[in-house]
Amino acid sequence: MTQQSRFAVILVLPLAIFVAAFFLLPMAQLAMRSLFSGDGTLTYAAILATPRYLATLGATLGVAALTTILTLVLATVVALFLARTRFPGRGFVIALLTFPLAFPGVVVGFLVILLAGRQGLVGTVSQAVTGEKIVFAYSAAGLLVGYLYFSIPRVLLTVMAAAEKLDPALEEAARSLGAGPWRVLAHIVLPALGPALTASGALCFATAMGAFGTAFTLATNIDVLPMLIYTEFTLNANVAVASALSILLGAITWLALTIARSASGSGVAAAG
Amino acid sequence: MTQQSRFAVILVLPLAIFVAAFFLLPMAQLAMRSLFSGDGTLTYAAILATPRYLATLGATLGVAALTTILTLVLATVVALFLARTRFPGRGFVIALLTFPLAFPGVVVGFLVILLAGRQGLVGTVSQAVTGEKIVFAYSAAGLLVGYLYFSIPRVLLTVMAAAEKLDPALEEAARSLGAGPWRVLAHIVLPALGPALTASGALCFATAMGAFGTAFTLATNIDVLPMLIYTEFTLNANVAVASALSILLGAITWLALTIARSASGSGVAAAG
Amino acid sequence: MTGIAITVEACGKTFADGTRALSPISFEIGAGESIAILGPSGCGKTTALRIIAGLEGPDPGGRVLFDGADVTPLPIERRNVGMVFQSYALFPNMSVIENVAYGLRVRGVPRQPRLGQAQEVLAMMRLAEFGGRRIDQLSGGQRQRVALARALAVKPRVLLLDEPLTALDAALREDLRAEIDGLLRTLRISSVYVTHDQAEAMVLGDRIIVMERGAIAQIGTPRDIYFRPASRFVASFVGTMNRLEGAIRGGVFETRAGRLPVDRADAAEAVAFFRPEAARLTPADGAPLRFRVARCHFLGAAQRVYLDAGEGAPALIADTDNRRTWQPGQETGLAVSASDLLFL
Amino acid sequence: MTGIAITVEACGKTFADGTRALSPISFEIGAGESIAILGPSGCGKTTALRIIAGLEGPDPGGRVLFDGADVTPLPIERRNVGMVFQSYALFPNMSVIENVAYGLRVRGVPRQPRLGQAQEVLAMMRLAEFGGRRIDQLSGGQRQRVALARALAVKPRVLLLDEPLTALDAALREDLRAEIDGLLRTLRISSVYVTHDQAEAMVLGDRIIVMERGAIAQIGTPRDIYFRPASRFVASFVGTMNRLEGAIRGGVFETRAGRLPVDRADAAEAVAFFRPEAARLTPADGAPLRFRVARCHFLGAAQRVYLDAGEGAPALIADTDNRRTWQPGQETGLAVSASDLLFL
Repeated sequence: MTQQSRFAVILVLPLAIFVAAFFLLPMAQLAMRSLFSGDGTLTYAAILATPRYLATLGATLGVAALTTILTLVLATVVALFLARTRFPGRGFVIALLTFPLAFPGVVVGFLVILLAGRQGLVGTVSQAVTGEKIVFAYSAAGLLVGYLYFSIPRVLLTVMAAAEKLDPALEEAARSLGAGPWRVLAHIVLPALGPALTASGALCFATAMGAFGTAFTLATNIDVLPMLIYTEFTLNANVAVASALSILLGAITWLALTIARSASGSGVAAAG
Repeated sequence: MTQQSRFAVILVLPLAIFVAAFFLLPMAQLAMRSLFSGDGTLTYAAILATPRYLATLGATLGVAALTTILTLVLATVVALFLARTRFPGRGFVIALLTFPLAFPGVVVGFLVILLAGRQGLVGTVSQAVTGEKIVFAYSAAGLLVGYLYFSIPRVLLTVMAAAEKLDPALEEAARSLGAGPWRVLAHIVLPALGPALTASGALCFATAMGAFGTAFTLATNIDVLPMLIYTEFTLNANVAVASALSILLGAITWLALTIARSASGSGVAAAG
Repeated sequence: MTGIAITVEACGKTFADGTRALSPISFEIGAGESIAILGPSGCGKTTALRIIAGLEGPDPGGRVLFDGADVTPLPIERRNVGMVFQSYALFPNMSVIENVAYGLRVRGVPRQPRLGQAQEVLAMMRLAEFGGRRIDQLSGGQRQRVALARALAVKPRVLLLDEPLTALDAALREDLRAEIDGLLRTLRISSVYVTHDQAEAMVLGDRIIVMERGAIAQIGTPRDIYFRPASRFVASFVGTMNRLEGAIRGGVFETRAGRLPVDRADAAEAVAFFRPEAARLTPADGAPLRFRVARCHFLGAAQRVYLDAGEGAPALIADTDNRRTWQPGQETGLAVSASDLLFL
Repeated sequence: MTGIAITVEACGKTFADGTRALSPISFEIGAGESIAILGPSGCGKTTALRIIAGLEGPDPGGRVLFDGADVTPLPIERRNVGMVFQSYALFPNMSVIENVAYGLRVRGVPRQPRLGQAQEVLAMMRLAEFGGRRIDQLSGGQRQRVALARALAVKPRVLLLDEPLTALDAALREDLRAEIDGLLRTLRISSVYVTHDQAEAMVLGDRIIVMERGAIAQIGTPRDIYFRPASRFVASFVGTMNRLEGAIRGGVFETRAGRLPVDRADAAEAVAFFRPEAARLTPADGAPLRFRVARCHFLGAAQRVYLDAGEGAPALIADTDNRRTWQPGQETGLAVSASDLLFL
């Protein structure tokens, strides 16, 4: 054992230095910069006193929460169906449903514009049918659709894997005790999927909180937190506010990831 | 069984319509728009004939590949160390190492600027020590550091989980047959981690290919594919090229994700 | 909780892909009787149980009757059967007592009375103090006892057990086997117990149904099955069986190792089967059959002596008491009573 | 491949957190001897094996000698021992033959000769045609035979087996137990076999070391251990043991159920132990001990009769032949020879 340990220490020593320098120093810097604004007031207090910042925070949390709820509902229904039924072309359907995973946020934003933008599919069809052109790509609805686009496949895969791991005897036992399909779903299946739903839901929330590419591409008329950070830092050179907002966003996401990790016991991450 | 199936069909029918409309139509649209450019030539041929596009593609692939290799090496060493040794504060070290997961790409870009930007830590220290100010945040190196920042924690968690699941008897068996620590590492441990390394490496590559926020924030002097797509679509209104590049990026990422999925057997996704 | 009679009539099962899991089989279970269905994996024993339970429907033409009433079209949730699974199948999101009370909850029994009834059943299974535990705080044996309590709490018409002891280790398996035995004897509930373990089938079945490749090989009491197996399959699947080849001429069974008197007609090729405990080792001189000892395993309570039956033939096994010692290579006589020889 | 003698001298083990896994123990293993270390989980048997292997170092003062040479400071990779694990521990990234040849590869044997030697060992284990298979294409029994082949391919000085059969199911366990027995007898290699299963220890150990809570409870041949257990722990851990309480007065053991003549000094409180196969059931009239039958389990080859020993006392067990039937409630006599009674 001691020999193995010595071996491990030799391997890891250079890493310790790297980690300290590259991982921790910038985070410490970020925390320090976030404390005081240019005019000397506490930045966090300043943020809470500025309606524009608060509105952005609220909008981001709202869109992320709504995305999470809708994703969980839709993905769970589809996942349960796909986990339980075998039909020709099932593999192809799963491949199509999970294909959006391959598109980064920018392309997803682009897809939303193709769907619901000024020359989009929804607009064309709605104009032909009702005479009125429906365009929602640049609104909160567009952002929501974009977030659903990359959230649903992730949650779908997680919940499907969990549903396939469920012991079928659990449902059979409940049925033998007299429970019909809806009761089995409510009392047995959904509670058993609980950890998977919590984990993928929290992950979905964290991803939606941090998504930048989609929002940026849609140039939406609602502002979200990552865009605000970008604007404050790059355009307004307001490092203190950008730092404080980053810490705030990091803390919220970190909380969601912690929930996800403790529910699933495995490694999960925010949006890249 | 038939009763269960009927129940499942009722649940899923509304979903089929949603899926067709919101998932598949925009992707089909994207594929169609990508075929011909405004001047009537095949867009893919046009892309291959344009040096700027090719250079961007090459740079993106290069940065993503380099990120993957460096991440795998660094994360594997740290993961093996953390999986094998128990010391006070181990949990805290893991928490610190995985904290960057909570930051979206924009904040990671911001961290890289704090580290290696014009007023960054590296610059300040290097100026004090050598008289020369080292600034690499806006170069390919800065991008690489940013990508490492969010790649290492992900791979670290995956490899650590895999290393902890390794049967210690495997190593003991190899040692009983006469293998010393380096042979055990090369012949037994690394091959056993193979699927985890492949899966997390492919995922790391896919994430780096699609990362937008970091590159955008760094306003780096090397162009990456998601930024090119954004520029062509939003600023140049070149829908055909943007579509073709999206399909190209999607195909590469999809391939990487497929590798990751078949190696790990679970759900994995690109950058949000 | 007295049981009902169950009739299985021509129940076969062919799956959607055309595989036949079960040829049409028929049998009856008397009210209060314990039936063990015994067979190797893939013999259709679990499919038979699932058809009785209502988890699978039989192929057209098959019927399941509970006390004479046709229940074939009823799904399991309307048959009032108690089921116990190999994997325990306890609901992880409920406490022990909530698991046991779940059947009563589905039946609309209010909270207080249902918890009271569940507590009674737990007490009967000697689990009275475990009601508040989470499932993952229980050992395997305790889990299966909770599963039994849960199945019994709804006063089912029949108790169906699908390899309930297979996931447990040997010592625990024996304890719980005795416990289930006591339970079935006390409650006199009709039960069907599926297993691949002959000791379980022997102890728990009033009668045993031995199955082989989707069909019934034999139905009978444990003694019938052990002493009068209907086929070579039953003979070798239930207990250990020795096999001796030879020919019968004039009331004498002639083998490579010697001659035994038998009461059977002449046959050029005959195969005799006998149990290890029916083989008596005697001095070699003057013995009807003579062998060399291949090896001897001292097992504590008994010894198992392996006799060399010649090139290519499996060793014969004789179980003897634990006192005398046997050396490999030593010559020994072997005697088997004519009544202990089975020609199958 | 003749084995070496192994001496374990005052080897104890205290872990970093202060837990004592092993009190200092000493024993010798003769060249070519098979030793079984038997005990319940947590008794320190695996720790003892790992100290012999070199996977753990003993606490200061402890020494391990191979043929008289001190190997205590050598790590396992320099001790040339063969190890077989409960989990098989086959390398999943190598084929069957590559697994078997791995020890030779580490020793620098060139590819062709090492594959040749590995093939020979595979053939010895009747696995000749499995060399090209992937590990996940093998059954559990085949995997453990490959693990044995891998350990033997390097011609180790001693073979160390850590519960190698525990992960297998009952029937396979018995087959492989016989196979390991044959292998140890043929190769005459020194071996240490750790197990919690007394049947394995009996069959495979020339001598058995019974361990209890980090210490040695008894060392002896299987017959010593079974017939002359050194303590109540050994008596009840190895085989089934009945327990009868009473008092000895004037050469008579007086119990609630009757009186037995014994050859011992008077004692106000005495506990007699006897084996189920030493209990003879006799007609109740005139029998020294009388009981009521609680239940009788027909097990095929034998019957196990449980006798009611009165309120709160565990039932006494008598193993009898499989012919006579016993009814619950029936009265029976019980006879035990004085020589079969153990007072511990």
